[in-house]
Amino acid sequence: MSLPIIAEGVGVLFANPDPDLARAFSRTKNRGQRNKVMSLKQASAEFVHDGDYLATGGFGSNRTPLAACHEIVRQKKKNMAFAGHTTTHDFQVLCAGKTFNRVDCAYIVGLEARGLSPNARRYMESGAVEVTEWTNYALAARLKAGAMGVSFVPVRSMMGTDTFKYSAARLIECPFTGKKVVLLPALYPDVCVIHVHEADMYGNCRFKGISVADIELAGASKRVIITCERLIANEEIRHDPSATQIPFYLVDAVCEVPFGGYPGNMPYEYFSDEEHLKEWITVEKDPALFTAFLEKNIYSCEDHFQYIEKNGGLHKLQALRAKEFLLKTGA
Amino acid sequence: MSLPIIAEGVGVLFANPDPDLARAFSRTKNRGQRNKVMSLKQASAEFVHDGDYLATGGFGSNRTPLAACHEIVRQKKKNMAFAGHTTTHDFQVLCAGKTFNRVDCAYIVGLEARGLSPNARRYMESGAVEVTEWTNYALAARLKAGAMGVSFVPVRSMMGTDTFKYSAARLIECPFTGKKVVLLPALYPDVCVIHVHEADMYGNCRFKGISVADIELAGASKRVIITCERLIANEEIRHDPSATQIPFYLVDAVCEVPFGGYPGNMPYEYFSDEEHLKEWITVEKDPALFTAFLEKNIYSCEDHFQYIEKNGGLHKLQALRAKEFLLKTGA
Amino acid sequence: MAATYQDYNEMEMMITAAARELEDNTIVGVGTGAPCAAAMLAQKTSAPNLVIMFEAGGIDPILPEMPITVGDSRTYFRATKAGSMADIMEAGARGMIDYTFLGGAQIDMYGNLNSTMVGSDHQHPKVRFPGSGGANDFASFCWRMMVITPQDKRRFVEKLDFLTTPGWLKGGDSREKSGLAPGAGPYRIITNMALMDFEPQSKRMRVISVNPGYTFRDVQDNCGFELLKAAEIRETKAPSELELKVLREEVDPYGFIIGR
Amino acid sequence: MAATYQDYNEMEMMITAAARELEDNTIVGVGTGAPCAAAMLAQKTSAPNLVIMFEAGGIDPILPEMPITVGDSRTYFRATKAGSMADIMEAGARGMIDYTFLGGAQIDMYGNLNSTMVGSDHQHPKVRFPGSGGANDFASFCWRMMVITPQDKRRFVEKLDFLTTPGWLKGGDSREKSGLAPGAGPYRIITNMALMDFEPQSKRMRVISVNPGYTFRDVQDNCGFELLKAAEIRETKAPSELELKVLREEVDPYGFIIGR
Repeated sequence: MSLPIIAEGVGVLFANPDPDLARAFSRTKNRGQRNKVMSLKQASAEFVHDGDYLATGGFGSNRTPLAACHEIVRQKKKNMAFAGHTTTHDFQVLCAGKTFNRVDCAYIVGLEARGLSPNARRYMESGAVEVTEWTNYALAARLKAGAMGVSFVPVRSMMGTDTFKYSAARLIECPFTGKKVVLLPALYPDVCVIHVHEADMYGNCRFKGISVADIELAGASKRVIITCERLIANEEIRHDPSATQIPFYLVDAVCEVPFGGYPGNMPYEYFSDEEHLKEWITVEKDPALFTAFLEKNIYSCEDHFQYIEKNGGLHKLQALRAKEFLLKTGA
Repeated sequence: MSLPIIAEGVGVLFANPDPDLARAFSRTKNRGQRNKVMSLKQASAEFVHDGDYLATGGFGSNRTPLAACHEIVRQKKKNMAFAGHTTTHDFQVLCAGKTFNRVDCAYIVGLEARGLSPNARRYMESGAVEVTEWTNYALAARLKAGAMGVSFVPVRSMMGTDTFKYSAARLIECPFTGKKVVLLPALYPDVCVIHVHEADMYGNCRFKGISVADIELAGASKRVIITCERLIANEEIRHDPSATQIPFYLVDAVCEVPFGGYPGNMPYEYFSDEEHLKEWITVEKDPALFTAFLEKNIYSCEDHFQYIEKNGGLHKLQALRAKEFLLKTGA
Repeated sequence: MAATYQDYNEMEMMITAAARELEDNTIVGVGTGAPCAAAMLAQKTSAPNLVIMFEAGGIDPILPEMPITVGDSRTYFRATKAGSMADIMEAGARGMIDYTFLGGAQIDMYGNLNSTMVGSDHQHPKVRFPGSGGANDFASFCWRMMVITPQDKRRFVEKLDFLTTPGWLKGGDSREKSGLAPGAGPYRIITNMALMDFEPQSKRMRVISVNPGYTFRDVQDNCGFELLKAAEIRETKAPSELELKVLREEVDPYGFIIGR
Repeated sequence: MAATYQDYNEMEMMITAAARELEDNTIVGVGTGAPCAAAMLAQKTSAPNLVIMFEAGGIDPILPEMPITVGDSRTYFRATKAGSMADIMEAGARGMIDYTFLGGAQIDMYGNLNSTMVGSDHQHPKVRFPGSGGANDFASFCWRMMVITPQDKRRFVEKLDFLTTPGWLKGGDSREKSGLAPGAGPYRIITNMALMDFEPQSKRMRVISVNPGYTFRDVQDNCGFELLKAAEIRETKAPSELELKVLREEVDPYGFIIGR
């Protein structure tokens, strides 16, 4: 008795779905409670390599590690593969740096209600980037398979569409029901960056609001960089173990980057800077203007604080906090 | 090209893994925010049927819906199938009522460090119960497949063992890696009972401590009965949406049953009543004694409060609270 | 501002028509914009127990204002749960989500959608759009998929450049044969000119009512494929005074979507 | 109470021998009883950064006392995370768990375990035991599986009545060929008489050291199959004064496991 493979997508797999490779990598990791606190500059230099498969946490412009995206662009990482899973402003920033040449696409170049990124479209229409198609849930499910330590996971979407045709999924018949089901290959990113509210020095993390696919992402990735709004004491973590979402043994680096989600929305902290996000879209229309904009906002900045200071600094942050909490402040 | 099925367990499947049956059932449910508060007696009468596939939350004697197990026995439900997933005292109670005649076994008859249940062993050795073998993770993964709305999930355990041989799993070759992988059929229980710390009238739930497989169980089950230590206001749930673990639309009944996990351990509330649990094991050795014990502790009780009152009442509960918090109280 | 409630624009007509399709005590998966406004309007009029979900994880918020993205903090403001994308999509896969609203650059007569690209070479698109996002998943899982879109020939096409999101695929029983869950599929297409459903056998798009001021002819003239006609084509009921009042004053007071 | 630290019982010997196998900066998945005591002893002596996990979801607790079940509230007392069974087992599947301790009613020469039943008819067992629990999973996933068990012929058998949990299966490369992850498997068997590993080619059980007071002959006489002998069989180092002090005063002050 055998399970026929009914159809196969023609897309390229940018990461090996074999859990034994991920296991072999895990085995080499020191699992002790070590101090993993370092600068984002150091973490990016040490754990993000040219050619790596990269994924970012959050949801495009919401609890997204945007400081890390800037740093990766600043360090001129190249030839990466990228998980375009619910990506919006993060994709836009990485496109600005021409960081990747392979993308697993679920949602790219778009900025939701804000429109489309002119530069990301140019880059994606240039032919410089190899694309395999998926859906948002498919990429979340591929990460779930990775976090489970298996090589695939079944889903019941994508059938009958070009999204399937240009994916690297397989359509089989379920051996239990005889019905058709799509198998998605596991995704084990080489490195991911996740932005959270709080982390301790060992990498125990907690965040508030939606988790999107970050729990799965942390479990699937070979190396995990955490940026956090605030470092907290390990005692605080141990005071409420039910609240820990990402455990230390998955984490390689902990970087305290307050406002690391700016100009996006960090729930219960600050709302997105819509004015500045609109500026991104506007300047992208003119490549010369955009080059100057990137020089000002990324390449010439020492760190994320400089970027924020150039765009309104503490006054801006205070206003964004008021906006997050729906507060009507004077003027 | 085809995927060979290399081996198949000989065990019987006690629940249909077809997600379309579960979807059809879901479609009939009213998804509004309705008041679902009712007595445990009423919930058991309405949602637990003879012949159903039943599963219990928690971990055997930890945050386990033991009041509900008593009520199911008291209502003399019969011919059920049961998920013997990390079950200990719950299994013991349901065996006392000869509630089920089919068991998916991962951990049964045992009581961990407390020993084995003599009556559960007699019942399981009597030939009255059909058994299919699994592992604890396999049953958690089968529930995960159910919660995902698919018909199976891959795992990399059980290979090469009699546990596999007496399961209803299949061994196939992964179409992505060429390596062997076990496929587990999804488990969609007809009904489950989960004990939590807090729930609102609509069924939004939160609990503290380990979740074991309860999130998956709630997502997989067709009908969900919640017993809770305390009803709380919906406003309280909405005050911290990140804390909600089981959302209302999965839930059919909400029963406020303080101490509903007694004589087990309810984390951050009360420790297990080891003295009384020992009595269970002792009286089970003598069938006549055990009959009288069940009459006293289950059949003649109006509800769980009567059971607790017969076994130490409020003084016992206070002592168990002190034990949970490691408090040394006078005497 | 001083307009009477009898005046309404086409966006208001579409949002109102969409809101009326949402039964009470059901769940709808929405995105930003018109779908979100439609769900909010339904909650405040005919479907007070309608539950809103956002694909990024927001469940049942009390929306304080229109979200900018389906993952921003408004999408779980005073929600019953802030969950994960898997929570939402798997609730859908389990048959828990009744409705979803989707959109795209192109739609065909079976309700299939293209939100991926224009052109004929996937690796060299003439125009690159975002891709599926969660649309393919929502369309696969939710019982009734709806589209709110302007009626024009560039959008309603004979053949999609790319089939991103499944409608009834090739019509007839092709959707169920593909392996997608039975019983789910496109339900209503809501445009500025008309309301359409799908003829039960062929699964082809069919006009069931035309909006005030339009005829079937207008709809067909602005559609790149042949539309079926219901036995009786009604006139869509114009937005009521109450619907307009709620929409303008409570749902979208700044006119982000209705443009007032 | 008044015993000198030089006196020790066999349970103390086994726990001490087990503790010494646990390297620092690793993760061990344990159950209740002797394995938990061994992990606690290691933390307090040679492996201060050893991380303990319990299959029900407890991660890295500061154990205030011996847990009664692997899911009670002690298993996540001041833990870094109170997670789920999937969190633990999937960490194992991802290669994150270095060690586990298991047990059973029967063990064979390849380290396979039976914790399911005695008898020959699965539907009519002579004696029914609990089954796998999480043992089969831990044994499949964790890099190094160990067993702490009394040495006797009823337990160390030629053929298991039921193979619940995989050791090296039929020896040689049979485990890897079965589809189980390569590189993982039985590592040490710790009894009251000896310490055993597995000969690398045949994967058969091999005595590497005998505990003070026992000879290889004693071990073989209390084993239902032929044991291999290491090139040099050492004598297991008796528990040190420090090990005994920590075990008796800090790990198991009430003697639940060491029986004092």
